[in-house]
Amino acid sequence: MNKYEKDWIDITSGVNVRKCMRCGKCTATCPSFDEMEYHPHQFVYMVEKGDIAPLLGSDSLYKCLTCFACVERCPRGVEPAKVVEAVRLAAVRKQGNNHLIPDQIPAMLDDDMPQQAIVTAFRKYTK
Amino acid sequence: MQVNENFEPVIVAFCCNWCSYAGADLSGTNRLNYPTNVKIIRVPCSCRVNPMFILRAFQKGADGVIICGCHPGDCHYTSGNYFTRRRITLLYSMLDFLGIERNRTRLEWVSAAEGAKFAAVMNEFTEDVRKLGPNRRLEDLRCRKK
Amino acid sequence: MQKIGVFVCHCGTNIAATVDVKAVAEALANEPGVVISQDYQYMCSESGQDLVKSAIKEHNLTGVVVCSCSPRMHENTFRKAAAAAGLNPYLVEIANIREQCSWIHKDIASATEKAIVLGKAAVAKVHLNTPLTAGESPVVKRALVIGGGIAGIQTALDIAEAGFEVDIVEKEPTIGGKMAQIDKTFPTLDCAACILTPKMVEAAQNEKITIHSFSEVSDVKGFVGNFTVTIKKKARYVDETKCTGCGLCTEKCPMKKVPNEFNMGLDNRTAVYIPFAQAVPKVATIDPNYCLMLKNGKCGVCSKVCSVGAIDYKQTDRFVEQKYGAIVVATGFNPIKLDKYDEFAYSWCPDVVTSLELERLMNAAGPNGGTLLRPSDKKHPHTIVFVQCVGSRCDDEKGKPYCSKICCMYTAKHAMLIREKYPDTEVYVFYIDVRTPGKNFDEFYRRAVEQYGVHYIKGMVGKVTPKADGTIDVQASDLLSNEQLHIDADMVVLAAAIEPDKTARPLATMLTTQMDTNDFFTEAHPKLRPVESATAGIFLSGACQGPKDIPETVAQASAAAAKAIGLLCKNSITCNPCVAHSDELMCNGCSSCEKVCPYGAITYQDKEFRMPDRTMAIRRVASVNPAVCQGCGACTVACPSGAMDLNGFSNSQIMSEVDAICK
Amino acid sequence: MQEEMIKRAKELLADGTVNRVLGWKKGEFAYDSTPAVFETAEELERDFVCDDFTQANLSKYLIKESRKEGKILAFLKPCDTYSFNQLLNEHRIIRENVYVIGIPGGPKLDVEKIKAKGISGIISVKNENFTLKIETLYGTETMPFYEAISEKCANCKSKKHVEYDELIGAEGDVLNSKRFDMVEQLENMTSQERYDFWQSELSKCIRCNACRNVCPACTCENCVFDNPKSGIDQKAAADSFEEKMFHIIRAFHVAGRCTDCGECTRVCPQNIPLHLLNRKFIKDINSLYGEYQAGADRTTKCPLTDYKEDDCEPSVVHERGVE
Repeated sequence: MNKYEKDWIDITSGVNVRKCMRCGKCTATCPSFDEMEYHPHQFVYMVEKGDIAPLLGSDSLYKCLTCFACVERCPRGVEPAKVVEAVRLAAVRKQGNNHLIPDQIPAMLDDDMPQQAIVTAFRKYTK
Repeated sequence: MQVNENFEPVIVAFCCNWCSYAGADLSGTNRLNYPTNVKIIRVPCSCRVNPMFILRAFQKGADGVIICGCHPGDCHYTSGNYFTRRRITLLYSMLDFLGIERNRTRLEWVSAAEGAKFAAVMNEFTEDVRKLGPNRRLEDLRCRKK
Repeated sequence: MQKIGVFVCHCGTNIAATVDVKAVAEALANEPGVVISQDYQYMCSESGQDLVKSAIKEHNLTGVVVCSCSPRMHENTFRKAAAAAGLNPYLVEIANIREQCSWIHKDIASATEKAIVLGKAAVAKVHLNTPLTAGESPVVKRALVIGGGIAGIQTALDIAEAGFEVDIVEKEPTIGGKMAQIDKTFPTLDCAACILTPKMVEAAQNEKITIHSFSEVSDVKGFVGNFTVTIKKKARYVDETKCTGCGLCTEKCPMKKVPNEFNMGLDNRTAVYIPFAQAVPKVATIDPNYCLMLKNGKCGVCSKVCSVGAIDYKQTDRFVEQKYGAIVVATGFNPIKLDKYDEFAYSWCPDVVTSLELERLMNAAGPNGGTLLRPSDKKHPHTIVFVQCVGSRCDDEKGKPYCSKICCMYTAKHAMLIREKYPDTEVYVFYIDVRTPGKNFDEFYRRAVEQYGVHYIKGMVGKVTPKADGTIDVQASDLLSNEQLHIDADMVVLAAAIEPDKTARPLATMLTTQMDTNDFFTEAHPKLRPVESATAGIFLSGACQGPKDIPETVAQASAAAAKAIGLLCKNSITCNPCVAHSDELMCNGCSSCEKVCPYGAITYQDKEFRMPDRTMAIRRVASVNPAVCQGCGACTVACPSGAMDLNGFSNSQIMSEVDAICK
Repeated sequence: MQEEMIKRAKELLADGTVNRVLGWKKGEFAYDSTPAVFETAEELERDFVCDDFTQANLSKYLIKESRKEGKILAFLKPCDTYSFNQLLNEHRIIRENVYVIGIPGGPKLDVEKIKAKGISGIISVKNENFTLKIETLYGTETMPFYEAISEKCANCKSKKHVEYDELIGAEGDVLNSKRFDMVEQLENMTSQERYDFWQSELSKCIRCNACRNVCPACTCENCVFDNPKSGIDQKAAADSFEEKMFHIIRAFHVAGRCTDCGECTRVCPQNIPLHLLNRKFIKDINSLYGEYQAGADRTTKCPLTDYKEDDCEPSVVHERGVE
């Protein structure tokens, strides 16, 4: 396990993952659940264990809408969305540039995509 | 600074009756050694220790002053050591502000079961003060021993 | 002129092997005021004590220093010996030359030197010792129990059983508390009313017990053994002595749309009401917020139908003053408000209920007569979802940081009762952990799963959405199978966290007892004194001290009663004489000392003084109640003028020790 | 301003609201206005003054004055109202017997700073467009107004009145002062440098007790230093230990109660920066136990008679800054 990577995520997210009591309310509340391979509670748990590599390679990073429902509802104030965001940033930095360029996005749009997701995508995928 | 090997510091320890004094007794019962330099004064609670007493000790020739009380939350009088902690933190900070060596003062939480900790703390503190040498910055010259 | 005797103990070889006791005795003989300095094999033995006693008599000693083992060991022995010889016991000081000298040092020369210094410090201190007398204060043989729930009732019954008068103060019109609202009790599933109501009746009939229902404590003065309490008896507009509890007024009252608090607002009551059939005292109460007569002066039906003339619209709050020796706090708990948990739709969906509401829905005396029906359309629910830990185990901003302790068990109980009565109903319980420490508790929970087929799912509900067709979409996680579930439920039951009653905080201020940040009363010691508060004479019973189930509450209630009885049995209390006292001439009346006193031992009064300029002035000065003060000394340092000092550990005594050590 | 104050004071005397007025009167020199009690309109007309030199904090006088017969009118500057409030918190002033009129604060002038420019024989000082016109026995001198501002006004913490019955002039705000800069500078020195600094400052002390007598927090009926029973009584400092002892104990006794009014430094004839000791305590309290301003309100608990279960340990003292 990469200690440096875990520390980096702890610092960038500003989240103390050890506060998690494993209730799963974040996952229960997540609107993107079906899209995700790893769910919010898994992000928190895997970061706590330092098991970050699978997360970095997963598509789940980009499925999070950053709607903050999990942050709002977590009884322990763990803020899972911030953990996801930090892992995503770690992945982006690893690649050395943006994961996606804005021009690519219109082609990916479809009618079912929530408005929020589009805004989030613009916010996330460009610097 | 030159360390005087023959320097024997005078150390005053204020111990609360319920935890630290009992902890000191326990280190005796367990025959755990600490230097004779340490002389203990029994007070009902660490919150009984008035800053006047600490200054008085330095005035009369003490080289180090240590206060020992129950661990926070365990005070026999429920809240005494919380007051101690604030008062003594501020006092020590003030002494430091006036340029008094910070290692001459110390506050430790020692429970009635921590005989070993009491001895270890006293050993360590005595050595710290020994390294500093005699108290010159907060002494009363009229009280200096020959 | 001081005449001090010094007695150096060998303790066999315990001291004598590393400390030259003869040298110590000789050195201390030269200290000022010392008239006799002796050493002896075993000072604590009979003959050793005789040595001290005879020296006191022979030399007319004014102070005694014993250089021996720790004062924690034999201080009392030597104090008694001194007292037997006619010397005030507080004129004895111990120099600890065993635990803190001979046992820790090996070098005889330096150990002896240290022993002499310790002896000198004790001699210096004893010069300034003053004779102290342990005061006594009488004990009023009557107890007050605040709160008439199961905790208060049990405590009161136990104290009354021991033969002491007890008053119960209950803020509601009836005693019984939360337990009266509960349907069945875990883990035996017996009916709460069947076991509680006989106790309520017993309390009412016990001639030692006085029940002040619909009353509150409005003021507490005094201290252990001698509290003076003012009880506010709220106006109930019905003469308690005349009302027979026939209930005719409640039938005839035209104002029938008052939310019924006993049924958690799930149905209505009248403006004049008796909370429930088995209420004690069974006396009607008029709710002034709804009564048409009290609001508009037009009605008076109850007064007309009452055959005994008990209705009195002119009644006002009355205040009763009573003296007590002991006070037991049993203010209990309440479920928290759930307004801020939007995700559970509690505020706007009637079919999302709390567990206490479910108790009423299932109770035979409840709004539906014991048939479980949805509040919204009175239909039978086929799928019920239970959500655990709502507001418990949360971050401070999100709820309560503690585990409410009772929810796991009552939820298992509810699930089991529902499955037993309505086998066609599916029950889902979403849990984070199932906590069942208690006798027969885990067996009970396993029975719910294994015999009754309750679906326990490890996970949490994220969102509850009432749908147009009347069902409720429950979106939740199943952590073990890593799934997100959607359940179409008919009812959702929330296990709301419990919190101390709102009246507890102002009460704690009146009683000068301590509370934690969650407003639970703090016990004097978490392990060894769990039913006493740090303030002498105040005891804790039931959930006001922390979340508790019924068996635990009753156990603690009896324990609190035992402690209270122990106090009431005494005719007087001996006080520790090493207490603080204030020099009124120096006191500024600034209240610093009062703020740090954990016992509320310090009070202020305005006194007239002759000032240095020969004028008379009224000044605010502190005085310490020696019966309440425990002698910690926090006030002595808080006092800027040095007016506050501590007997037995005075400023000058401690400084004389400092001087002797540093010399 | 002065005229308005005299007018209002006369009204309140005339309608019987108060029977005395606490303010300042002209001294022998233009710059030594001193606190005074006025009983008649004539006295007010003749002696009452409020100008650039009326610095003295009047709140402490109210301890005695509020215990006398009848109500007294007191003119309090913003900083004085903090002391007033703190004394109310300590039950030292009887509020009903005081009628407080809040008046705008400084900046007030420190005559020592004018004298330091080599200006002597001062007859009058006038502020004309932030230039001081100083008439002296030897002619007229000028200097910038801001160079003569007293220490306590230069680091003013608040221009807001926290307690009053009525106001004259506009109400101000709590300011963002740089009052802790000097404390921080000292903290960043080495232990030896700090020791040398204080050794040279405190050795100037002549134990005149002016700091104690003017301090609105030092209001003890009987000061420990005057009380033989306290064990630390002393009349004059016999050696450097006693100099330090006096000032440490004094600072400790007012810790958590000191409103930082700056009177101690203002009155010190030896110009010892005594306020730094108090500010050190205030700074520590703010950083360790949360922002606290003594006298700011009537409800917040004094940090030394309060605690939190998770307060820092005294080891923070040993771990921070420079040894």
